[in-house]
Amino acid sequence: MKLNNVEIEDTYAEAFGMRAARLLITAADVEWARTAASVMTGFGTSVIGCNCETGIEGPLPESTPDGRPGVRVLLFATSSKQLEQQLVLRVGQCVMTCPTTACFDDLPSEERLKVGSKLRFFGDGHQISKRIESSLSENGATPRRLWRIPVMDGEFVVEDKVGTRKAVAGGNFFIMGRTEEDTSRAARAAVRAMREIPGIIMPFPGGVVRSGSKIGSKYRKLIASTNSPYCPTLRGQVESALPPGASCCLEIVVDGLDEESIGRAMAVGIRAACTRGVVRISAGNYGGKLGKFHFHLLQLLEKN
Amino acid sequence: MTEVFKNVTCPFCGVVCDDLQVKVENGVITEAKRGCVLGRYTFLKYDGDRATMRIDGKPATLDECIEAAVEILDESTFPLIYGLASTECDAQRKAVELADLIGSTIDTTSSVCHSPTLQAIQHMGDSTCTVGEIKNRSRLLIFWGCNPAESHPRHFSRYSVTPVGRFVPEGRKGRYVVNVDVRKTPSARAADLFIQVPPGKDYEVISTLRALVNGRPVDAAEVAGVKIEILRDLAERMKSVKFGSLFWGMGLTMSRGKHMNVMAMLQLARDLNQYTKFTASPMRGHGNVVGAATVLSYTTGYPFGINLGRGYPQYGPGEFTSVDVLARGEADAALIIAADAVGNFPAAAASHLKKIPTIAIDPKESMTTKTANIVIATAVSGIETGGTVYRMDGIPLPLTKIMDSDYPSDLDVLSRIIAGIRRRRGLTETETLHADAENHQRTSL
Amino acid sequence: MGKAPSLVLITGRSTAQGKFLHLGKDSEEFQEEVLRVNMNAEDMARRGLEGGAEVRVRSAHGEMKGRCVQADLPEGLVFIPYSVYCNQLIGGDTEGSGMPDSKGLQVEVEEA
Amino acid sequence: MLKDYTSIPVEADSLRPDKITGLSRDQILALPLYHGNKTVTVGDFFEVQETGGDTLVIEGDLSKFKKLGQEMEGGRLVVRGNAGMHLGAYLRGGTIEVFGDTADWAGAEMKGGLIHIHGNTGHRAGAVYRGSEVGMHGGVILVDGNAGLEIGSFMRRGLIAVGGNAGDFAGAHMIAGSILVMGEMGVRAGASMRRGTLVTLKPFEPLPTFRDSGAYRFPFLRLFTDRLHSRGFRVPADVEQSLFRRFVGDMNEIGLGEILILEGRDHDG
Amino acid sequence: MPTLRITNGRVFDPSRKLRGDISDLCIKDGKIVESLPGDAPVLDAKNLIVFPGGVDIHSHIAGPKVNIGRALRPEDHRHDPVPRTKIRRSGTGGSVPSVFATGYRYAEMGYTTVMEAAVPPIGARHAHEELNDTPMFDKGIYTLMGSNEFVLKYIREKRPDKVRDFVSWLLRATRGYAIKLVNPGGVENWKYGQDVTGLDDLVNDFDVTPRQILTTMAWVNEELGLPHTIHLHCNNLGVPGNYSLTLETMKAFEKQRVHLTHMQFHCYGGKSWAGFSTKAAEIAEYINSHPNFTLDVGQIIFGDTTTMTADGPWQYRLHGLNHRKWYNADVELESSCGVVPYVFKENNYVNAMQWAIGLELFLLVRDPWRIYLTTDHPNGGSFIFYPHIIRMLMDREYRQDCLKKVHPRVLRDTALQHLDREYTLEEICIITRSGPARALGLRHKGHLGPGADADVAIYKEDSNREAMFEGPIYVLKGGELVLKDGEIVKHVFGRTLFVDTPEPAELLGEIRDDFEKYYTVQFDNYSLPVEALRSYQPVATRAKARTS
Repeated sequence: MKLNNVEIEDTYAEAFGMRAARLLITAADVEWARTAASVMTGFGTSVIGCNCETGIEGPLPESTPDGRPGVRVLLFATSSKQLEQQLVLRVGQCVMTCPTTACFDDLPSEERLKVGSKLRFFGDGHQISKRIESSLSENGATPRRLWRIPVMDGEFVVEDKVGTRKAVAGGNFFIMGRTEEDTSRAARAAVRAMREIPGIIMPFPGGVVRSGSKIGSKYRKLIASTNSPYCPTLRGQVESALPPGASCCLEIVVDGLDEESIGRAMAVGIRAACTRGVVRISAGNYGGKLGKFHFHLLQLLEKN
Repeated sequence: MTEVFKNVTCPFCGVVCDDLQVKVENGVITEAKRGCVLGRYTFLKYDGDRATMRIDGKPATLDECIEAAVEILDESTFPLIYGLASTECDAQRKAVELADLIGSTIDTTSSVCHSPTLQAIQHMGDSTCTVGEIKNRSRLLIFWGCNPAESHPRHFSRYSVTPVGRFVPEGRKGRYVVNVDVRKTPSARAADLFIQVPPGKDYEVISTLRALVNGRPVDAAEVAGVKIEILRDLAERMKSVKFGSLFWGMGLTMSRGKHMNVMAMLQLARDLNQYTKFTASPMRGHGNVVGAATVLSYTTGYPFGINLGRGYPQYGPGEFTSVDVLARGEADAALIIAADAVGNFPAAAASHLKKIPTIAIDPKESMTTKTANIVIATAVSGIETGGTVYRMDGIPLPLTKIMDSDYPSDLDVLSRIIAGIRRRRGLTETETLHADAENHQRTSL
Repeated sequence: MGKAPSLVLITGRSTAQGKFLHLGKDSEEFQEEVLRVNMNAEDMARRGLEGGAEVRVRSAHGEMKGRCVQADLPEGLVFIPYSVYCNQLIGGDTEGSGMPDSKGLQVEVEEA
Repeated sequence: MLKDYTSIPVEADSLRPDKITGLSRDQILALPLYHGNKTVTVGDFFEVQETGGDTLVIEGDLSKFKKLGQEMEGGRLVVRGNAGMHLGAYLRGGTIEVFGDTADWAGAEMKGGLIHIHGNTGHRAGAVYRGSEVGMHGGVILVDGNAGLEIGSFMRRGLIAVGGNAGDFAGAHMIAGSILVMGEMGVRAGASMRRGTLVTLKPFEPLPTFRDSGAYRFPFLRLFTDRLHSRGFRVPADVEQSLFRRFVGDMNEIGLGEILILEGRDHDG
Repeated sequence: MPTLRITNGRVFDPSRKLRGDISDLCIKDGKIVESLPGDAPVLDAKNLIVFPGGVDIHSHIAGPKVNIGRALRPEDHRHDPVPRTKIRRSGTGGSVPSVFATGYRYAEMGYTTVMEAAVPPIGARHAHEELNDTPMFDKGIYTLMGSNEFVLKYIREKRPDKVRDFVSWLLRATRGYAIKLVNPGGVENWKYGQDVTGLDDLVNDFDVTPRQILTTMAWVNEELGLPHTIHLHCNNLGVPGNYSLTLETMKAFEKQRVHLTHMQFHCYGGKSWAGFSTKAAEIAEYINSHPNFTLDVGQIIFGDTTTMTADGPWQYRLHGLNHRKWYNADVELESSCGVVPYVFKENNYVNAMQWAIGLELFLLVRDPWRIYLTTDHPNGGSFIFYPHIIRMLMDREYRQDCLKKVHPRVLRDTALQHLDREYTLEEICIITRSGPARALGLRHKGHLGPGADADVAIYKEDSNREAMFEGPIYVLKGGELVLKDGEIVKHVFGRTLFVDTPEPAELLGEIRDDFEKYYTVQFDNYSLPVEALRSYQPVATRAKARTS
């Protein structure tokens, strides 16, 4: 299939299951909220090295629990335990520390992870708990508890427990272009478009990763190594997967709360990426070994 | 003929002096030695203004009165039994039995006296003692919102201010006396320190004092017009005395805050026990109110404000207390015994009593006997009857029958009413001790 | 001079009230005692009242008539011994406590 | 539908939607009511119009009917008229809505559920009964009108919101929980409170055992106000954007409670 | 009075070695008699177990502190109403039932004699007035004396004879049944907020020691020939590590007979709450080898209760632990009183240990004649749980199941899981009636031989012993059928038992002098005339001939 003269390979992206949490960070202004969120999501590109994958969700929330400007952050990890650890660390170090912020749960779920209930001890006994009774919400949701932890600019309000649920990580596609400039431009366009989709993040720098990986390595200790078939400079040394004329490949990785969001995001991203100078769009397919979620590019484009 | 009775217990106030010497000459009480002015009048004038038996204002016999009372009570749906102050404990026990039998509300004069104290104690407990401990040990006496000089005249001399105690051999000189009130009453004269508090501001002052005792920061320079320094000195004095005592009266229970004022007082005394020994005692008042609370508690589990309509006791201060059930127009019959409800209740409550069939059992005429449908004149409890009375600190004392009387006792009257109701319901003494709730329950209206 | 400020009523026991009770509540002595409306001198002067003057005491709940007596009381305070009369001034609402507001009630006193 | 007015109190703890569901008309008519010292039936006082469903609607002046919905665990009770004492006392779940006033002790010692009183309520809504060490354990009481004394005394958890004024000693001896009063509070609010939050939108002078800790914005209030709005309870807009003076206390206790008093709107932030 | 023959029942009468033997009981004029005419009415007790009526040697059911417990805690009985019936008066239950409810609930377990364990002398009139209105059983009061200032003064003067005469007078004045000592000396010190911690600590202002109080009072008790021994609540109740003082206390008595009450609270090891441990084995061993001691256990029951004791300093300490409401009332010249609500929690280590320690005592003290079933009602829990305790004693498997529900470390830290003993029906009969009656010197109680009071409880055999003992089929009080099939069918009031001690004419003047100086009541108004008792029975002393 060709889209805007770009070949879409008939393949699928292979993704895998992870646990996700979604936070809503508010602040006196959007700048502080965004600052807290960016710091919190820093060094959160890949579970391989960062213990979690995290990023700012593109669309800004229409309303926030405390009525102040806010941003959403999604956080993915391989287990609930790891997720909880990362949440406590990152909220504690990056959100609580940032002026004027508050941190709320934004993922309704039965299963909940302790965040405020661990961070509260920072209050040294002066922390205050506030509970929002379930009977106040029409749907009888579980009661909500917040901690008000005294800090030097007032109070840091943080949700006692945040929801978690099964989610999907590792949705992806490759953009192969003629030149570095063409490819980079296309990738940025894709990311820009994808940021309009709720429920997903692209955890890598600017949403884009250039060091895509394959499973395994010649070095026994490494579980992954550079995706050699897509490295242009290895043409001739390894069997290249790059089409003729392509001298640059960039990957966009998408983590999302569910398959649909990832699919939508990928479709939107692929369409936006099909610009001048792009030769082919493909995806990381590991022969079904990596994960149970398969995103067939052609099907995605048909549906979305 | 002259007869002298020794160690006579005075039934008038909560001090319950039991050392009176009463002389009877030719059938007349001529002397009540050692009694205070109130006590002397209690004995010397006991026979004045006696009530007469009557039904709807017309003279009647005791039997007719009992019969009419039985009819009223038996047919009522929400009867009230109120009073029980100026009578002895056996009559009080009978009154509970009657209330149980007819499914009545039963309440005592405490409800317009120290019921806020009882409610406060139910939340906080109390650190208290019998008055002998105060006499023998207490070196700091703080009288708050009470005026013993006029309401409990011998309290100062028998129990608190002046007596020589085992560990206070110096008597008055060994004690420091503080009076806190909205006005300088005669009690202030007995005090080493008088602190004047504006009306309705006691809570603020007590809780500030408590903060000072506990070494908590207080930012204000004065509280309700009282300088913090005065309170700070008092707090220090309280903490450093070996044994101190707090007393309070209607000044706390009747003014804004009511039971909450007393709760603050109880908290203060409790906290002081972290530093020294401190007691807190209500200046409980008229007649045998403490006996009434005692009897009601051991028979029903609650001290006042009880309803037995469902066949078991339910407690309801503000719900089953007399002023409430009357002012809200709920009671449909009333038996007032040993208290003057019409005279002592707010107009709204008193006027409902005039609307419903009311039985007054009292030795003397009162505002209640004036308007009651049935008046049953009885013997004066503690003068014409014996029995038990409870002192303000819960100590029981025997009453002495000094004079014979043509009048039946409260106990007799209540027993006869109970018997009459049983008879009316076809119950006999031998068959059952107590009436069956089901027998008088109508299934529909 | 505008309207005199509201006074605060305290009802309570007095020795004479407790004493003459035994003579009967209709007795002259008792009646005399419980109809005494004890006031501070300044409060009396402000209202143009002299000792012994017939006064009307009013509250939101009712009124009574009595005789004004000068007493050692703080300004703004009125003291009347317990009886059926002062109870006319007190409301029947105990605010769910059982105890009526027998002390600390706002009243007005004026010449009858 | 109430047929007859009575001045004598009726204990109506059998009128609970969760106990009536599934009963036939005759069974409902035969439920006991306690009228003074007489045991009567629902049929003596009420006509039953419709049965079925988990909503019980009672119409009439029920100001002498006590204990309506007491200990209810679920379902919905609607009172169209005034309700007597102890409405929804010990409530565990479900909803009670009163289109009228209620007498004292509404929702006393309740554990969960919601009571919305569209008129005024008497004293001690959500409060403690004498002797108990804990008042309200949880749940929500909304009063559109005024409330009497001692609302939420000894409260440990839950929310009470009053659209009008509240009497003295609101939240006295509070252990924790939240009380929002849109109108004025009587004196001594928060007396002896340990933890918990009292909020008032009108000027208020706390007891001397509270300390001023400055004026701040409290964005968390929005979490309450939002839900109150959606429940049809009126809260002035943008309260959470306004400055509140925070008093902490009661210093006689552990001093972890707070009284937040609206200082005036400040829109430049 | 009616006669009645109970036939075909399996009779338990340990003093006569009847262990479920089928035997007739003949009842006449409220007493068990040898025989009756053949036409006497018959109660067929076929397949039923016939016990003497239960005897509770230590329970707080009447008097000032009990009534404070009622009035102080409406929340405790609000949800436990006791409705009136054709026969019964109404009341309330909870941890401190009202007087009528107390009577009915004891009768509903087959108890017919209950002793109120601690009454300050000045409150004796009050306690007796309550007991007058407590139906269904015979009763008596123990008079508090451990910190009585007359006793302290006469001990300081080294005049045990005066102590003896004073006690004789005081028992008479209060219509008491036994000498009760509560934290001797410590209660006096509490009057200034202090306590004693050892037998040789000095009591403020009187310069006597707890040891002197103990030994003098034990001597007095024997001199007066009282039917019961001194009834001792040791010093340091409830305190970790108190077992050593308990042992020392026992050693202070050479051969004197002593009843040690609620011993569960006195068997604790460790130096603090953190190091809390059981010393039940040590205490049981000492008791096993010293026949002059009897004890009741004071088993705790999990749940909310109201603690009350004359041990004022302990109650203040308890309030410091749980911060619930605290009521204290010091009694002039005599005693003190503290009331504090308390919840014993299964998952609280100390509470669970206390529970286990009580059971250890039951299982380790070998002679059932010397250990009695109590919960120190309501301190350890309500008396209504006696059937539950009986089941734990009789049914090892059930006991182990209960053990599994408590704090897990108790399994490791006590011997309970290894104690296999199961009480027999006879042993239960002993610890709940025959033993306490014997310890009290009540010769007409606790057995079913001729001359005994016809107080009988008849149960239906049930392998669930709790169900069996909480629902007797018949109860007879003084020969009258008062309970049938679990329902009270007759309301009786029972009698008040007191000891008939002589009036010490010689000392009276001296007592009067001091009395009028320091008491606030008149000497002549203090003593309680027997007419104040609804119905009574004096119990004779074995007084030695004395010159005075």
